[in-house]
Amino acid sequence: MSEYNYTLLALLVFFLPLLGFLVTILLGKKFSKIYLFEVAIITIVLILSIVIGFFKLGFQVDERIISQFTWIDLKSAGTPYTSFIIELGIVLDNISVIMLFVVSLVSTLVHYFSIAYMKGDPRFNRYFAYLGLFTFSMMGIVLTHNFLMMYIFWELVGVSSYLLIGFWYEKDSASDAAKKAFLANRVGDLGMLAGLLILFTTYHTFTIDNVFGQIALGVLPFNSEFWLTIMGVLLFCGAIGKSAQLPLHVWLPDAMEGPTPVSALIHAATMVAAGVYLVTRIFPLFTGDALLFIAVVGALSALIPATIALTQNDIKKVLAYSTISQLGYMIMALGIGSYFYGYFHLITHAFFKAGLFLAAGSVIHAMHHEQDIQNMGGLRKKLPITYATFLVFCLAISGVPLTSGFLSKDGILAGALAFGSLTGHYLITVVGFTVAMLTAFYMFRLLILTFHGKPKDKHAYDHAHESPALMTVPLIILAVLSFFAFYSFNPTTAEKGWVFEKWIQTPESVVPESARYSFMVPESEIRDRKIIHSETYTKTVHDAHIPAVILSLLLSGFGILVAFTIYYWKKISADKIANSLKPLYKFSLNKWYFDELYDKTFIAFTMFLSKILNWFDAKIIDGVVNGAASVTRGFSKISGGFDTIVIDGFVNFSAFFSGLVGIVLRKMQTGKVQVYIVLLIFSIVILIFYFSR
Amino acid sequence: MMEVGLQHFLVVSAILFSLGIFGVVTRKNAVMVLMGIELILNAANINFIAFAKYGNFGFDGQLIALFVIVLAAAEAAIALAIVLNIYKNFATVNVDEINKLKE
Amino acid sequence: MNLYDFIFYFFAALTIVSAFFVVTTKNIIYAAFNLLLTFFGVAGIYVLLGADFLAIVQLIIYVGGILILMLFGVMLTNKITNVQIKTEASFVIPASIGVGLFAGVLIAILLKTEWRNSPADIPISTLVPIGKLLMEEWAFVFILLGVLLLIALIGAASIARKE
Amino acid sequence: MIFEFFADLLGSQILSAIIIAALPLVFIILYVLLANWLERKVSAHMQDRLGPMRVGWHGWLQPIADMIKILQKEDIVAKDADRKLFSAAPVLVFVGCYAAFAAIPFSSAFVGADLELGLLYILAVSSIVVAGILMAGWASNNKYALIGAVRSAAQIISYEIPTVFIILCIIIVSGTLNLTTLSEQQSGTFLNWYILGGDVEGWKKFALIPFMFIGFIVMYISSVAESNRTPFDLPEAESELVAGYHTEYSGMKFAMYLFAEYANMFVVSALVVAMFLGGYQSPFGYVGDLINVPWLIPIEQFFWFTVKGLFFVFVQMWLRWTLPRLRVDQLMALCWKYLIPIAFVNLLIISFLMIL
Repeated sequence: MSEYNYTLLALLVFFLPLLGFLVTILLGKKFSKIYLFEVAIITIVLILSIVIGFFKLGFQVDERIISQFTWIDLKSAGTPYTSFIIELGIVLDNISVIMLFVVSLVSTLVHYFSIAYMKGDPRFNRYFAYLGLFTFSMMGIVLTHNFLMMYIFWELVGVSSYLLIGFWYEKDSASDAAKKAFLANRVGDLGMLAGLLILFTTYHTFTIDNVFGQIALGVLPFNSEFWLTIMGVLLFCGAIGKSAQLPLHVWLPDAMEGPTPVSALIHAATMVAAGVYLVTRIFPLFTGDALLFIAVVGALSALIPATIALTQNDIKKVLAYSTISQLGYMIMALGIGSYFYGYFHLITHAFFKAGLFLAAGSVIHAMHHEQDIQNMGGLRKKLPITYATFLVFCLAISGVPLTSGFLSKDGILAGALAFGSLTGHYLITVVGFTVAMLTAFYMFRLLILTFHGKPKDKHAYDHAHESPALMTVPLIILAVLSFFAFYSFNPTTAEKGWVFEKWIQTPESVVPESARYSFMVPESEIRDRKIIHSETYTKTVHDAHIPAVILSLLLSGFGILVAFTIYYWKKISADKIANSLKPLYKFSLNKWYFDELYDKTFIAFTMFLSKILNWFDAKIIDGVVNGAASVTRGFSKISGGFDTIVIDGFVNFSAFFSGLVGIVLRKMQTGKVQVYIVLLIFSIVILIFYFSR
Repeated sequence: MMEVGLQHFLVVSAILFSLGIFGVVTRKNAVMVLMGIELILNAANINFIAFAKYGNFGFDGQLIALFVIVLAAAEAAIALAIVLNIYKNFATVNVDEINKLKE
Repeated sequence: MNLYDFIFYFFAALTIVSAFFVVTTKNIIYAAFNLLLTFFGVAGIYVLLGADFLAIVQLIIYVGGILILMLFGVMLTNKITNVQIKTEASFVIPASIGVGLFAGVLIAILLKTEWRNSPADIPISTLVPIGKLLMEEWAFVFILLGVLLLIALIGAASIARKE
Repeated sequence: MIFEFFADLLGSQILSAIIIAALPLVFIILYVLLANWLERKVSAHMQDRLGPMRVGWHGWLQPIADMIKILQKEDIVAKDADRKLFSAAPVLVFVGCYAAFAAIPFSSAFVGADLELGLLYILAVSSIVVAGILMAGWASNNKYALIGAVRSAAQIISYEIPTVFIILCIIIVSGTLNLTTLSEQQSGTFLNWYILGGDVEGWKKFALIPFMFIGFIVMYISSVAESNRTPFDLPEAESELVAGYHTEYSGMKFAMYLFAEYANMFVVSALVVAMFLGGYQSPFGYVGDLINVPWLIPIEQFFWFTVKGLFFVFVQMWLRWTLPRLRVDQLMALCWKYLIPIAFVNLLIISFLMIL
């Protein structure tokens, strides 16, 4: 396919969800079935993105297809700079094409799932409209080739997330959670905005490629590598907010107040992955220090939520913390320079985590909106398909061989091991392996408490039944996608798979070599586009692979074993452990007191500030406003008089006139198309004769 | 009589077109109207292909004709479905008797 | 008059005469079968114009698809037992005058205009160039048409379905 | 090839064109006589009967006797039938089948029209048959005939879809629609037949074999359905519809339907043979090559093609006396729920294999 066709298809994929949103939201009140339009649109979008992916990845792997146009050209406005152009455009390269597929697939499955899950909701159509809006904004983030559109769609994603979390706004908890998510994201976005300001004042362009090009030429903000680092970290702040990294992770668990399919789509598979996607997009501009910062943030976000997830009892909360932890993994992988595995984990995680949430949705649906796992148990027999798929997802997220999670997680751990041995930051390695164990433990705790053992709530258990096919089929599709075969022929490593070999290459860093990680500088004699790591690094990663596999298998096996010992065979009492480690247990159960901390510090300060501002508002601003209002009232009286006499008279006359004409013309409208055609033919003939003279 | 060239084909298509319009205008049965439309589309196709050959425009004319055929197929399917539905509701397919909207 | 001309006049006559019957006959079934001849004649004209693939497509889609669909439409909308397939015509006189004038004007214009006339060398089979164009330059239209056809299919099925 | 031969011999292109057009007619007549006799014999032997035994040795002259009888019959047209269409319908049906013979490559020297679009051409002209059948059903003014015709049309159109999918598979593998080229690509031994992966190189050849088999089976099933033979003979199901769309026909018009049906059986078998089983190519090699007599080769090829074609005609007869008739809903379910998805997935897999 030619570039032109790619562009057209990509634009369709981009704007069709917007059309779906507009139609569904505008006609939602009139037609109760209009949501089917949105579902149809999203299915078409999925088909088109498969088409794009097929042609791009099958035939034009090495091309980057960029189509852009100049939106604003400030050179003509007389600014002193030589170039001051803001371009808008889209880019289709391998990572965006794959992401396009992931987003549209998960979105489509969630649409279909929601038809069954949300059945009977009074605002059914509006829900689908919001899903369309979200898909549109996510497509924007994926396809954009510049920071400006990235920021715009970043905010749009935030809005649609806000709308969906607070979808059941009658519940106070839901509307509070929506506000919290919005505000927490604002904090991160503030950092991103600051980063963008630095970037724009330095480079006078938003186009990502141009920025990279200028950095490679040695143009640095304020001429110092330090500010480049700061700029990178500030841009990364956006990712901290959106991907719910520490310390802004507090919004994600609360966001579980939204409908469960929404959690699957937004808060597991796609939107929270936007942060990771941002980091992969702008990976080349991070200096070594910035990357180290990213790695540390990622490692902390992987560890702390994992410890919290150990003790939570709400099925969705556990999954939410697990999501933060896995996102931390990806961020950490990118931070330690393991670019491919960070992105790869994003894909695999998108599928199995979306699956986990949908399966949880299926359980919740079956249990009539009961979310506490202490009241579940024994559901295995009642929900066989949900159980089987849930098991597959658990195996995948724990990194058991033959699953996709194994491939990606192992790559990350091997990278972490290599990173530790090359730079001495062994703490990150240790965190990586610890989290692998914790993950296996809490996922299997969740699985066992939900599906095994004796039912605790007899009544709910008796009424539980397997969900309809609209809900189970998406689960099965996602479960199938959680196996290794879709990513690599070899079940032990992704390195020989097509994804790694052909599709995704680590982009070369553009920052000055002195500012990079030492191992990210290729040897001078072999400067090839494809070789961007030093030889030592490649060798170390290769050597680290086998120990990492063994160690991670041992650790996750241990985690699973412990989970079984405690919750399945009940050899050790969970309460006893909790009692003996009471402070730690309390700490974890209360989520490390993050919310309370923020309450006492930031929120208290903000409340104080707002009280002062309130006083200012009421006394001074209002006085000015009231004065202005009375002036306006006087003026409007005069103009009202003019209106009734002059304007109205004119309007009435024209209405009378058109009525007169209408009475005459109505005689000609017989309502038969054929009469019109005869008239048309006659008039065409007359016109031809008239003009031929 | 001159050798067959572009204008012969154009005249054939013009006549076919006029006949199609005549069919659309005079027939009362909806299926017959549809047939008239098919004649019009065929006339247009002849023009496309004739110009593609005699104007030496490459194969784009043939492709457009191909797309027209595809659209005609879609149109016929939808139109006949509508005709069947009309028949179910009004028990007639005469286009001038279906004038509920007029009232 | 060489063979090419002879074949052209044959197909042109077939097309126009049968099309004339299509629009004038009172019997829908006759009209439909005359339409078959028209399509056949048009396919012949396509072959003469060097568009063999289109001729085949014309046969497959029009004769094998659309015409059969129309026959089904006729047979299903007239109760099978009573052969009441005669239909009346309306506005015959104004329509004949209008269409006659229109055709005259149209033909006059077509004959008077100086068209660009440089006949192309069309290869024996147009299949390969058409296929290449479809997959490269027109790929977008091609995919959209596929989607459109799918939508039309589903739409037709859901319109005609019994509630 | 054969066109040049006759043109040289007679010195006239028009004459030789007419002769070539007539040759398949000769073939059809001989073949129908043989097939008619074969059908009776096969059915008889399958039911442990003897079949016609009186006229000639084992009744081999029976079809000729029948032909003479049928020529003598009165040509009845029912009072309320639509005369014009009633007479035109059998012609249209026969023309559809006969036109298909133009593109069938009997041997490398004997192919009526060596069309680039041969495969599609055969599909296109066989759609004329559908119109003819509908015409017959309508013109008879008989409920049974009309129901039979409508069923037949629906059946033929539905089963055209899997056929087209399988043809697409073959196009993807071979890269041509020309039946002669298709046969030439399968020259050599039977290992080069497309059912065994054709002339594709390397491991793909072996990977293709199962899918080619599936394609072959689907193609054969749908072609049997397209020629309205048992178990898909709903349109002329004797026990339900008397004789379907040709209930009202008699005499020569009936004979034309008979001819058309048998000709159609051979056309679909020939299509399957040309696509999957090497066309006119010999499975082992040619005697002509062995004893160095080049003019023998086309004759051998004609022999092989006829034998393969007749074998599949025989299989159709075999099926007729082995399988019970399907119900209408089963027929449609078989097509839309099984054959089309299978053919489609087959197409996807084959195209994937070919781009790898």
